[in-house]
Amino acid sequence: MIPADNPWIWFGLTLVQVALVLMGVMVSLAFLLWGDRKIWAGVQMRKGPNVVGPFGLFQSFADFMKFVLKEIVIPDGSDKAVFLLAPLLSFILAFGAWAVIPMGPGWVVANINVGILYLFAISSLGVYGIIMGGWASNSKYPFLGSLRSAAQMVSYEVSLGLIIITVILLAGSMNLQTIVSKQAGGFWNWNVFGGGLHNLPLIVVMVPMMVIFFISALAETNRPPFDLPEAESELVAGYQIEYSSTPYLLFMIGEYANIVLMCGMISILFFGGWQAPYPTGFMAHWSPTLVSLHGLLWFAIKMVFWFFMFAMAKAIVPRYRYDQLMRLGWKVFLPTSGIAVVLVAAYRVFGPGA
Amino acid sequence: MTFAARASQAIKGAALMDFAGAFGLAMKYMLRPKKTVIYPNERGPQSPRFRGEHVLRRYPNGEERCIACKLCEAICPAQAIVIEAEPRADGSRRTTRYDIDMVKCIYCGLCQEACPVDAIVEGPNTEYAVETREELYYDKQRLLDNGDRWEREIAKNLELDAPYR
Amino acid sequence: MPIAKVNGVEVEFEPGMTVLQVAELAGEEIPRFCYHERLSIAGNCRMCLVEVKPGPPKPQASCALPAAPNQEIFTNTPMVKKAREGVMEFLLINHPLDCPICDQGGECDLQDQSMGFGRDGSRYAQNKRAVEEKFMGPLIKTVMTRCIQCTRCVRFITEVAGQPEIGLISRGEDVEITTYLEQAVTSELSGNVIDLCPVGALTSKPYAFNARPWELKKTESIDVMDAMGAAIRVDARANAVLRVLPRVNDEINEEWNSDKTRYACDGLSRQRLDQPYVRIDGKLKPAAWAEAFAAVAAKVKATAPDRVGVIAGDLQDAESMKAALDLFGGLGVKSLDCRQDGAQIGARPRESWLFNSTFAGLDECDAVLLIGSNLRLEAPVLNARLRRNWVGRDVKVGVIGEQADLTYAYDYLGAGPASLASLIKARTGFAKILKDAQKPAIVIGAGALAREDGAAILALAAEAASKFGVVVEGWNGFNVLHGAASRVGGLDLGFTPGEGGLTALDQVKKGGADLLFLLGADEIDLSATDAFVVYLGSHGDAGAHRADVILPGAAYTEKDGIYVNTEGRAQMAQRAVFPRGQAREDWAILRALSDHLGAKLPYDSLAQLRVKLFAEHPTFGAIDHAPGSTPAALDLTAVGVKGEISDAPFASPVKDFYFTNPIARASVTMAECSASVAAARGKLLAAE
Amino acid sequence: MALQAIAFYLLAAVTLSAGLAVIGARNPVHSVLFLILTFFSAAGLFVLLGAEFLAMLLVVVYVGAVAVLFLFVVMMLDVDFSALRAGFARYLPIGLGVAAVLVWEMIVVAVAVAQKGAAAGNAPLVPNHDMSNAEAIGRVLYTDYIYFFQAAGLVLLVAMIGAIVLTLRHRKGVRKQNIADQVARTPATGMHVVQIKSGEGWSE
Repeated sequence: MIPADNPWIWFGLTLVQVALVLMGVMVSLAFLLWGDRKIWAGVQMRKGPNVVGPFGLFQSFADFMKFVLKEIVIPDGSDKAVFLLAPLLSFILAFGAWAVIPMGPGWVVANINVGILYLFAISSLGVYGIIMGGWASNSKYPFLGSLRSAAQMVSYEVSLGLIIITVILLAGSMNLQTIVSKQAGGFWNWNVFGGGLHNLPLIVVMVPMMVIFFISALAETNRPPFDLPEAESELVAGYQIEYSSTPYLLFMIGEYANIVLMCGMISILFFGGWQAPYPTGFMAHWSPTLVSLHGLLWFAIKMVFWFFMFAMAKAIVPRYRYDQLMRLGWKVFLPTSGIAVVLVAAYRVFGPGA
Repeated sequence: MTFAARASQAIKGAALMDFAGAFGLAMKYMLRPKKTVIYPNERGPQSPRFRGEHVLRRYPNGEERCIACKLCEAICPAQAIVIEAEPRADGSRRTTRYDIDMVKCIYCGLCQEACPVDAIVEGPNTEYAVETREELYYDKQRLLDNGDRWEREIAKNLELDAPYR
Repeated sequence: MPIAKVNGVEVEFEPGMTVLQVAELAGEEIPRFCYHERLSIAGNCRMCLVEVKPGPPKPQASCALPAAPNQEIFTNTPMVKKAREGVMEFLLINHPLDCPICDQGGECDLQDQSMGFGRDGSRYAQNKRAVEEKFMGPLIKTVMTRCIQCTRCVRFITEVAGQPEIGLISRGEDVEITTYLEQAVTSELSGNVIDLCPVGALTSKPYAFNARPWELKKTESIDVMDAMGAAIRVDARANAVLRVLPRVNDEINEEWNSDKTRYACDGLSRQRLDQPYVRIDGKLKPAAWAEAFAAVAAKVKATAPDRVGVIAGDLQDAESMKAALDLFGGLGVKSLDCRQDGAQIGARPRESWLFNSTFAGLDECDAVLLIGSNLRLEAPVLNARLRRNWVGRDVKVGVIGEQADLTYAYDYLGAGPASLASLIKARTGFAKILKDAQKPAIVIGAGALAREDGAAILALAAEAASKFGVVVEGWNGFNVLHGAASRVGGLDLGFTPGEGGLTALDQVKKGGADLLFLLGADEIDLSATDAFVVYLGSHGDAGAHRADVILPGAAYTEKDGIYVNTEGRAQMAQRAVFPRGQAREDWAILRALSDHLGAKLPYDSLAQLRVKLFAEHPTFGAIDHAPGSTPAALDLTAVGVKGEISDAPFASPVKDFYFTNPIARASVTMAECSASVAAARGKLLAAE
Repeated sequence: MALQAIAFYLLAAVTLSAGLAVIGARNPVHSVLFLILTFFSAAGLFVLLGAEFLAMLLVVVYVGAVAVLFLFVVMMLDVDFSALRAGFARYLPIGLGVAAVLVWEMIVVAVAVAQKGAAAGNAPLVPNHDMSNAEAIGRVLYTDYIYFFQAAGLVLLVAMIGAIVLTLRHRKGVRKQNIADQVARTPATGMHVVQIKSGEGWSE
């Protein structure tokens, strides 16, 4: 995919790819946001946005205009530079992670060997946007919200990391493209089912790991039921209180980009990424572009499904109390995923597939 | 609490049975038709007794009804009404000032109950949001204009409600 | 005393009382419309029906039925209840029930009593009668359809006011209250019929549709329109006095008020001075208080104290005069005067300027000599009191002065001092009546005193008093009737020229004083003076017109103040509203001015001022006490100064009853009244 | 490669200036933020060297966890700058001394590297280009240095347990929530029906 002969062409092509991914994610974000609101409204027996465009499809664009056109209010006494840097950081990090996400066979901006670590590292940096925003607002509630948020994200990263290790153990690689490739050939090869028929007993471990990963992803992205950083009933809006207009929009887009990223990660790690749930031998004579598009379609379907689950979780589950959240993270998920790592490792070493 | 019960509870919890149940319920309701009224385009039914924005009515010949008896001013629990009166040129008793502070008003409807000539009425209008506070200090002209605008609806509502008064 | 039983409770009563009065003694409320304590009994409304035993087996009108010993009176039997409901229903048959547009609504006897004693509905489906409105002058608005023919107004105007201008004509359903010829009612007491009217038939024209009784803040105060100090209630809404009503005070005004007292209140909101002015280049320019004070202070410092004159006006409260006295007395000013009409009075003893018999005492006297006083114009309520004495006890009245319609018969003895002198010498006629009278009284009006030989006339009157035995043990009938509310207070304070000081009239002469400080003085002719004039007052009247510096003061409804009436009775007026704009209470202005003059007055509050006032002048502390009620010996030889007396006839000081002070002159209603009376007089002349 | 050179100089410049800013910034929170930037650009330098695993670990461990705690502490601190400045002159000689030692050490290492090339060490930095560097590190850590690695892990574990033991205290009389108990409550266990005779009332 990358013509490595001239670095400048390579540089330019990369830029184009980045722009494509950025645009694609942004536009799909707009509709996912609309879908989020529609699902949420549906569960609450409302209609949701239905005015702007057919079925309210363009609601997100209207909101975008509204946010952009509003006045940016910078609180008196705030640390102006950090205050503006925080949402920017949030936004950049959320989109930076997309660099390593494989959208189809060979369709990835940066196919690096430690892609999964990169994702993990980037998502662990997301906490800075929040903590900086909360601190720079020079206000009590944002600060409390940001502290809560930071603690929450750091806590859930631990179990998230351990779950990722189980997947790495199954795939034997930290390259996302490799991880996806290993799950080819039908849904029974997906990691959630142990990554192949010979690993089928691992389904007992991997299905719970998938669930824990999903729940940790909710916590990591500050989604309900773990939206404690912006718990409006306690902290008004958490670290976002003092934000308005475009900076707030950046926070919000970053948050949603992270959510979609998490959807992508679940799909890649457990559900075969862009792999179809059936053997794809019949596509051997298809053109590469068509194959890639086929892969992209399946990837999109899986992400949308997981986004739907995110939205449903937001609609159904009541918010956790902070101590419950910490208890769940440290006392339930961490040991469980730790044991899972041991089990998977043992299986890989001593099991039939070894 | 038996161990078996505890165990089954633990298994149910770990299997996210609650979540699954709620999920099913949510799906069921999500697909049902919605009762939402799309407000500016659709409107719900309104009782003839609805107490909305105030109007001052006129007789069919254009004469204003209000006779400055000040009963509404006296009964107003929020003291939102201010009336000043003096004889008009033809000697009849009329207000020179009839102000309602819509910010104070609690829409209790006592003014229209007190009015002996059905002059002050809380009409069906609810759409009178304004941009400045000053615009909510209604004066007599504003109220009379409201009355002219809403007379048909108000007359109909009064007629509908008349048997129960 | 005989005993009757009211609803089974025994009550002692005086012989001659009616059943209604006995029931009231027992605390039973009897509804009534036509009955009024101070009017004759008519018995035509039938609302006061009660059951009496022994008696006919039917309800009796309690107001007209004399109570008998051992009578049993029932006010709560089913028969009485039914009778009241029936009467109420009849009364309401022709009543329009237009309470929402009726000014009486909220203070209406018919409204209250129909709520209390009436049925809940009417069975009358026929057409109601309607009666044409009658013209009763600029004060009384009539809606005759509402009239229930109680005839209180007719009785009042006939019996109390003595001018039978209202009457009842026709009979049965056609009966109407009317002024016969559609003329304005000319009585100075005509406003009282509005209070008397139990329904909304007669209402106040200037107050028409202005306010509802529940909106008004009621303040009990004292009237300053004449020197009687009538008890009034000031009704104000927001910061405007809307009406003035009489309060019951049997010692002074019973429950009547003159029309001026009642209707001059619209003058309180017109022509007001609401900020200080300083005359610059011949024009009055609005100024800040500090500028005005600076202008006054500069002038005061540049003027020798003996070239400064201070004149107190007719409406001043005692506190402001005390403050002026302290301030200018402290500066060494001698020319202070509260008698801007030039009345030659004020030398001690105090009794020489008081109405010693008291107003209530006038009820007991059997012969009255009026000297230089048109009582009807100077004190209409007092005139009504004398008239009642004339009606009831046939008191003999003699008049020296103007020959005017006083609403009762009198012996006219002459126009001037000569007639008084000859009366003293006479042995027959009115002199004999006076001599023979048990309690004779002499009333000396301002018309006799406000002239250059006033002191001599006072001495002559004192001589007459001693000759006719007016002052004897237990009775002091030597009465001075003042025209100004502030006069007795000023004289009590000693607000008169000191050693070498100039009187008010001398101060305003050309070359009299270089700096004139007018404390609300508007009745004095300022055309001759070339002084620098500082005017402290409430209205833009004569004084303010001529002033070089205007300090806006408070009118009588806008300050707490003590007024001493002509009896010497100190009374406290209450503040009903706040002074207009930047205007302040007079004493406070003087206190502030004293700072600028470097002679700081030793009080910071009205309470402190009053403490000082009461300490230095104990008579002011005796609130509501008239010295004449416990007569002291009066050395009549010390009263007045014997001297040359001119033979000019006594002229009434009241040229126009409706224009005697700045407030009345600012009032539109008073102007209408004046025009109406003038028109009536003109018509009368033409008819004659 | 021009691109790599540009990237290197860029990252190096950012690393150095951010490092300077860490000690130069007046606001301690800014200092920590600059420290994070330093870490981050150092990670970038690692990537340029081909050590992407190390780079990611640097970001995950230092930036993602350690620096967050730093930031926590610094944000919560009520730092009194005048008090901090007061000791500046006193500590300056020691600081200068330490700096001098560091500079000397760096010069020695640089000279050694310059004389003997990058292969001054005993083992090649990246032994085999076919192997990803994660695998390489794994091989080294889990074969040659397994005992050291495990010992280091034990030290960390002991430190962690020690911290817990030092701060742990059991508080008596604290009402604790047992979620399982709460969830296990049924109408049958949660309430009991009492028949109260009229006029008698009931007390527990």
